[in-house]
Amino acid sequence: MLKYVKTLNSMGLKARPLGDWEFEVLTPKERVAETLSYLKGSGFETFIHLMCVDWIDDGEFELVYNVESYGEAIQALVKTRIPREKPSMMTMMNLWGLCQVYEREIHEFFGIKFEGNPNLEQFFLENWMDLPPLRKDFDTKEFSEELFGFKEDESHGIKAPERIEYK
Amino acid sequence: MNSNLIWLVALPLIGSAVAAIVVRYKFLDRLITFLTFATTLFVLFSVHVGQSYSWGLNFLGTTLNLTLNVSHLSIFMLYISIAFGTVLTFYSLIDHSRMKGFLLLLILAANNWIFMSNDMVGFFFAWELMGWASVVSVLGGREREKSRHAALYYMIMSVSGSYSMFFGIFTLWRLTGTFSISANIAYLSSIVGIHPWWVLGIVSLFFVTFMIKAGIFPFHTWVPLAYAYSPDAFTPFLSAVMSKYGIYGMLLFMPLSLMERGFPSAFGGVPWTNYIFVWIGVITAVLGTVLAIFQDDVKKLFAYSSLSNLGYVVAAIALFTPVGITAGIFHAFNHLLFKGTLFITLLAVISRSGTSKLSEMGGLWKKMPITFFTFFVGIASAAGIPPFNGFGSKWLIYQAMIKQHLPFATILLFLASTGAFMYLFKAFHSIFLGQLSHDYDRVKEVSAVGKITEFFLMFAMTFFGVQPGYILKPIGAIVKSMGLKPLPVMANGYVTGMFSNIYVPLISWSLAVSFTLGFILFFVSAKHKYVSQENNYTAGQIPEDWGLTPETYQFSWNFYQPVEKLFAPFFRIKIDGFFRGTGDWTKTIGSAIKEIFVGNAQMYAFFAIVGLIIFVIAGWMA
Amino acid sequence: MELRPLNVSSTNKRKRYELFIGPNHPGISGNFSYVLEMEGHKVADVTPDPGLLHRGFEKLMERRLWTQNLALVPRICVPEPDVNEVAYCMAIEHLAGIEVPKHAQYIRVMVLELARIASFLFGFGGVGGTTGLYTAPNWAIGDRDYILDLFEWLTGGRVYHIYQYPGGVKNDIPDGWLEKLSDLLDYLESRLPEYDNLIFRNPIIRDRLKKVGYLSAEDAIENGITGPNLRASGVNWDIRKTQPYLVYDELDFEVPITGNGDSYARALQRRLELEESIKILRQCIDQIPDGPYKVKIPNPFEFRVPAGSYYSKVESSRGEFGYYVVSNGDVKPYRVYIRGPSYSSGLYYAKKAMNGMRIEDVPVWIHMMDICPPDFDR
Amino acid sequence: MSQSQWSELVNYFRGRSMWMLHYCTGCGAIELPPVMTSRWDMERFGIIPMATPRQADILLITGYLSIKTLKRVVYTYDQMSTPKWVLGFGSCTINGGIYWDSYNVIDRLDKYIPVDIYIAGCMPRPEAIMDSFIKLREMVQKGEAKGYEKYTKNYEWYKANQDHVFGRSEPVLRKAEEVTKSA
Amino acid sequence: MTILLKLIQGIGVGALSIAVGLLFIGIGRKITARIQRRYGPPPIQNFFDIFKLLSKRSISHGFAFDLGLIAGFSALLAAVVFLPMGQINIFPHNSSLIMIIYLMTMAYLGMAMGVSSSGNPNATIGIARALTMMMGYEVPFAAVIFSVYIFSRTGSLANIVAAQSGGFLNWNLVRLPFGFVAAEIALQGMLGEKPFDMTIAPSEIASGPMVEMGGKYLGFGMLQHSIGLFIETGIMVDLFLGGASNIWIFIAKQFVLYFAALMINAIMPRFRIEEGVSFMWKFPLLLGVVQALIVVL
Repeated sequence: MLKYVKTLNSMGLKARPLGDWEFEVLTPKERVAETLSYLKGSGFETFIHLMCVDWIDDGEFELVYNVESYGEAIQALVKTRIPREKPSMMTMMNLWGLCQVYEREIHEFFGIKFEGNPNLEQFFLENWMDLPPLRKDFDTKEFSEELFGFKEDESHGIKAPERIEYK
Repeated sequence: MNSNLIWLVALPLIGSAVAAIVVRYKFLDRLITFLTFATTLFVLFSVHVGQSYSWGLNFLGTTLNLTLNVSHLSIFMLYISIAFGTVLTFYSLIDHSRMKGFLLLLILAANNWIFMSNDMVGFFFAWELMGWASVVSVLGGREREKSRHAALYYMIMSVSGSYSMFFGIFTLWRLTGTFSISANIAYLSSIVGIHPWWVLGIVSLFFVTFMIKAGIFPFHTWVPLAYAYSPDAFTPFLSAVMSKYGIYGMLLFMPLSLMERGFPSAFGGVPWTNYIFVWIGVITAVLGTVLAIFQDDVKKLFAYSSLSNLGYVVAAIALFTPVGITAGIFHAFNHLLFKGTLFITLLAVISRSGTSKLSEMGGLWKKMPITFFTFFVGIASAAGIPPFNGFGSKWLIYQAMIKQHLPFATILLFLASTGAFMYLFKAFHSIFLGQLSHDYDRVKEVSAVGKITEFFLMFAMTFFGVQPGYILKPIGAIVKSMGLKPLPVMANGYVTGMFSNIYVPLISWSLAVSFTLGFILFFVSAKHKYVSQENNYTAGQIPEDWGLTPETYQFSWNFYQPVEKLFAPFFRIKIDGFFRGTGDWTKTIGSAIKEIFVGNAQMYAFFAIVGLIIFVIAGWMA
Repeated sequence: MELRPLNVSSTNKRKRYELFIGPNHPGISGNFSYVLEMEGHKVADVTPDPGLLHRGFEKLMERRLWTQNLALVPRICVPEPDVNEVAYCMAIEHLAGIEVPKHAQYIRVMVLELARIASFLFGFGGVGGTTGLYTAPNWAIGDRDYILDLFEWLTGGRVYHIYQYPGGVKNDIPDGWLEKLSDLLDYLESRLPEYDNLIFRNPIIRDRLKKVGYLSAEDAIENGITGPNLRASGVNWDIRKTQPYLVYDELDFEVPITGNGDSYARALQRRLELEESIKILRQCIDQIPDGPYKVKIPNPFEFRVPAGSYYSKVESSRGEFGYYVVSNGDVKPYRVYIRGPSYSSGLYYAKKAMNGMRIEDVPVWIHMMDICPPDFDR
Repeated sequence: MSQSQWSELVNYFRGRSMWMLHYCTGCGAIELPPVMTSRWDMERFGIIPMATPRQADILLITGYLSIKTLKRVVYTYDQMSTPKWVLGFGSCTINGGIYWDSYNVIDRLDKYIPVDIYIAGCMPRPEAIMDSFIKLREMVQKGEAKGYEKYTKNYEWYKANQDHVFGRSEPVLRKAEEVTKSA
Repeated sequence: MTILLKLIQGIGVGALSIAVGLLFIGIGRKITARIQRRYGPPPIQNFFDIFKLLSKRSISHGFAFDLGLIAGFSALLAAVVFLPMGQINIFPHNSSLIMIIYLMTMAYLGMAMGVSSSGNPNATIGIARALTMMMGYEVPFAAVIFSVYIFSRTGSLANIVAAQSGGFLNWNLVRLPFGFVAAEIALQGMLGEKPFDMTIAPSEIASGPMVEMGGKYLGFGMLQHSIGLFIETGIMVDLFLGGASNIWIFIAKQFVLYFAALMINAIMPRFRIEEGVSFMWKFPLLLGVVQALIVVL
């Protein structure tokens, strides 16, 4: 594992081990494809997942590509940050076809556009018109109350339960 | 006194001439055709068995006696063919396909002549007339290019059949010096004990012709093409009536029982020549069924179905036992009735939907309910379901086969029969059931004329199913005239075969009672409400979300895909080898004589020359 | 060789129709839907329609305390909920630097392996249900219930246990539980030959399952297939062996590799792994050390996990179950991402695999791939 | 036989033969296999799973309903023929349960379709499910389970609630402009 | 008077066949449940089901849908009166086996017409499979029938029964053992039991033909199934088990056959359709052909 960390560092990327069998690589947006294709070329053939973190205070989205090498039993988390305003990213479908689905999901839940991905239609949700739900500024409780809200209603007579909000 | 026989031939010829003059006025053409058919039928009522008429013809110094003779078989065939023709022409009064009435009348003239002729010259001439008229009729199909190809192929087959028959006639004439059919058959049966192979050879020449006309394996290849691409209004006649000429010819030679005396028996007391012929019938039946199962063009599907049914007929008559002959002729009649009906309803369906592809139709029953029920009765008959007419003959055929202890042939026929169920239901489902496409929103039921015809045909199929005695009686006379003992049949349909008895009306009564009970139970049960076809089980998904239309919720393409694998060897031989081979062969020949074909006179000249060469060779050999 | 009937013309307008497998369909595993575009009896195109079970777990977890989420996570994969709890706790423990006592680790292994057996028995039911051998699910699910009884004794819940806790487990093994477990393992072992006779030696099952949905090793790696399905394709990869967590490195077990890559291999793979799980459980019963079953963690309202991120994963009965946990040092997780093993196979690979498949093989494929919709719907 | 006696007889048979729809809407479905199979065997009571809504009498809502599923459940419920009954499984159908604040899970089932019996718990144990079947049978035999009649009577109210959830045409929260901005 | 008597007899036989068929299925459910280690429903559960179905409201897709299902039920009702069962033999001179088989075929055609007029592809696939399977099992069954015909020199069931009178050794089961095995396998296909139940494979095509059937339509389907069960096992009893001297023995013999089918049903998964057909055309057909050869030679 250390050898990959070293190589990636020498490529000018920030890499460090996270645990016994995983390490992270921080790359700028432009170098993600390069990093991933390097990793794929050196045995990281399985694409595990692509996920997104909404760092709302920094005004950035963090994309995490997780790839795994079965040969050496190590896992690499390639992380990149993109600005939160009009977020867009290039697709990695040419490396792993699997990315198509993950990118579609992230587009749905975070509103990030993936250039080159042919199908970014709604996938898990239906008829969704609000903010992408997994963004930090989307308030699910408010949404739920607005849409499904317990208006106490006499015909049924069931009172809404007390709700406790933890700080 | 016997001039009515002449009128049977002359009337259609006159009608044909008149129709040819007014061929531009479609309705007039159709009307004259119908009237001629009706008049001919009327004339036929005055004809009775035993009438004959002959006149001498001086030809190249020799006198040719042209003889017309009415036998039991003739009159039966005449009745069923002319009656069906009348119904068909009545139905097609309002039809819009490119069928020409005068051609149909020419065929009618030939038809009557063939069934009555007792001399080979007349027979041959009528045969040729029928052949050429039908070839030209096939030309008028919906798809011009394809129907031209089909007509060409049919013509080649038909002409080769004619040569074969011509060769046979010539040989017989050289041997006996007479053209009389009865005299020649008597001669043949007198020498069959001495020269069995000779007789077999001569008879084979005739049988090739008949097999081609009836579309029996291995001469079945023209059938699907000609049926599928002929004018929709002509196909019913082609399938119902014209395929029976071959059967008639075979029956003509069957009474010889020449094989029985000349050749040893195979299994079950059947002479081995007949045994082979039984198997040819069985193969035809199975082949037709298997190929029909996988068709997407509905006319082709029913063309193969005709093939299969004629296979049944041939297998039955080849047994040459009373049950066999009865069953064979009965099935020929039933086939005429139900296949004619099916093609007539197809005529309605195709002219309204504009396609003959099964996968493009569907759900038409709501638009054409009467046609739907006619078709339903038709396929029920074709599948041999009591109380409709196909049941009796199929049942008799099984009896006949088992009686001769031919279990394997019977098993294969049974396979063909269950296979028939498959393709019949496929056609039924794909045309009438399933989802109704929005393309057919404007489709209307047939006109009043059509409705009358359809009701009549439904009635006929049910009537002859419930009361088969009315048709088994004349068949009994035919069987008797062939020198066999007819089956004990009562007019009300009590049939006794060797193996089991059957009282057909009883089945109908039982069905009537049980249907009444079924309806009572249905209506005393809780209420139902009618919903549209869009409201359908879609596993919980909402159809609109997925853009579901009737077209994309209708399954009729590759209906029997899984069993294709089972019949793969069958296809590999039949399709890849023989069929494609013949297809290519036709194409090459076709392109070669396309020019000749365009100019009719040249074509005749060409074939006349070829014929002459064969004539000379034949004469030299004899 | 593709056999074509006589008169197939390419101009045919209407060859295709739609068929819906799910959500309300006996052939689908859970609330999920494949919309098949069919040509005859064959599938020409597939559109998966997920999200019917989408509950927004990842959003909800951001709103709850670290330990409150323990009630939420098991609901992500219903047939085998414990992997969620363990993976989630492992991520927290790694970030917070908590060392779990050996005793607790053994308990975790036992829970995991029991859950795995339960899940495999459920899978036998899948084999039977899709092929019409209804005796198999009746037997297998009946036997699975004995395991659920043990779970109930141990954790208080039949299906959702909510038993793991950062730093250990919620309570210790009750007296007599291990003996009962040992009896159960004997019973299960005695049942295995009957399952073999009923399912795996059945010639029709073999015909139905063999050559259905063949998946080569390369394709499996490329398409992110994990777990028993990957091993059924011949790749020797089991997280318990290659990247051992808990105490798997102290236990002696084999990882069977069937390697034919078809549905039968996948079924057989599960059957063989079931035996290994029984072996692991036996060793756990023998080797389990005494000691505390948990280390104390602070009051949940004050429990703050240091900032950082970690991807923890567990080998579930379907494959790699991963939790990517991001903390910003608060009492609540900043972001939790759940990687379900069915994601790649159910949503992406299905499109490739089902192409050209016959309709009767579709449910077989779905159940042999063990596609569990809640784990990708989340 | 008088009208009421007849309907009593009918109700008796209906109670003895209730077919459920094979539709796993949520995680409660995991307890259905044990109920169906050898340990609890609901076929004892004449309850068997059926494949399509046309054939079924009972619709089991096995747990939470996402918006997407609700739409399909309503469609399925409409396809079922009367008499039909709905069983709500678990706390999720009662008040949203553990998903009370989720953006995609409805909070109360009986706003959208009538529920004849709720089963409490998360998830309800098989015994509870069996008990609910017996309760339902008793209700049916007494002629008390009339949820479907309530539905037809108050169809407008139900329809409005349903459309409010899955027929919406504009964003629920007033942040729509941000959606357009970010897209 | 005779007609009225026959009519009453016929209706009685129809009711009997329904009752026996439903009871068989009910007992079958119980037995299957026991094999599956379950308690199982009461044996009369099917009567509850039928009653409920007939009293439940339903939807229809038009008149063809109604007619098809009525035809499916009624044609079998019409066929059952021709079946000789013990001393009950309403039309002793009219029991041609082929006629009964073709009458049953009408029921299948009616059923097929009804369900495919609903326009659901699941139903249509089911029908396509049913017809294909029919081709599969009818061929070996035909082989057996024709062997029996030739062997007994009669095609009437009543006469076939009469030919077997005089003790166990005269039964066709003993005399035509290969034929019996072939017919037994074909019977499994006819009854639609596993491994030949691909027509209604629920997990593949959501119960196939029954997809759109609810309420009384499903009730008619069940009635049809129960009469069909009665006729098919009855034909087998007449063909091979020497008929019976009275109706109770007849029913007992039928149940023995149904029980064997159930046992196979409980431990077998279903074939793919073409595998089912090719199985039918291999083993049973071979046996049937061997039997026919033995009989003919």
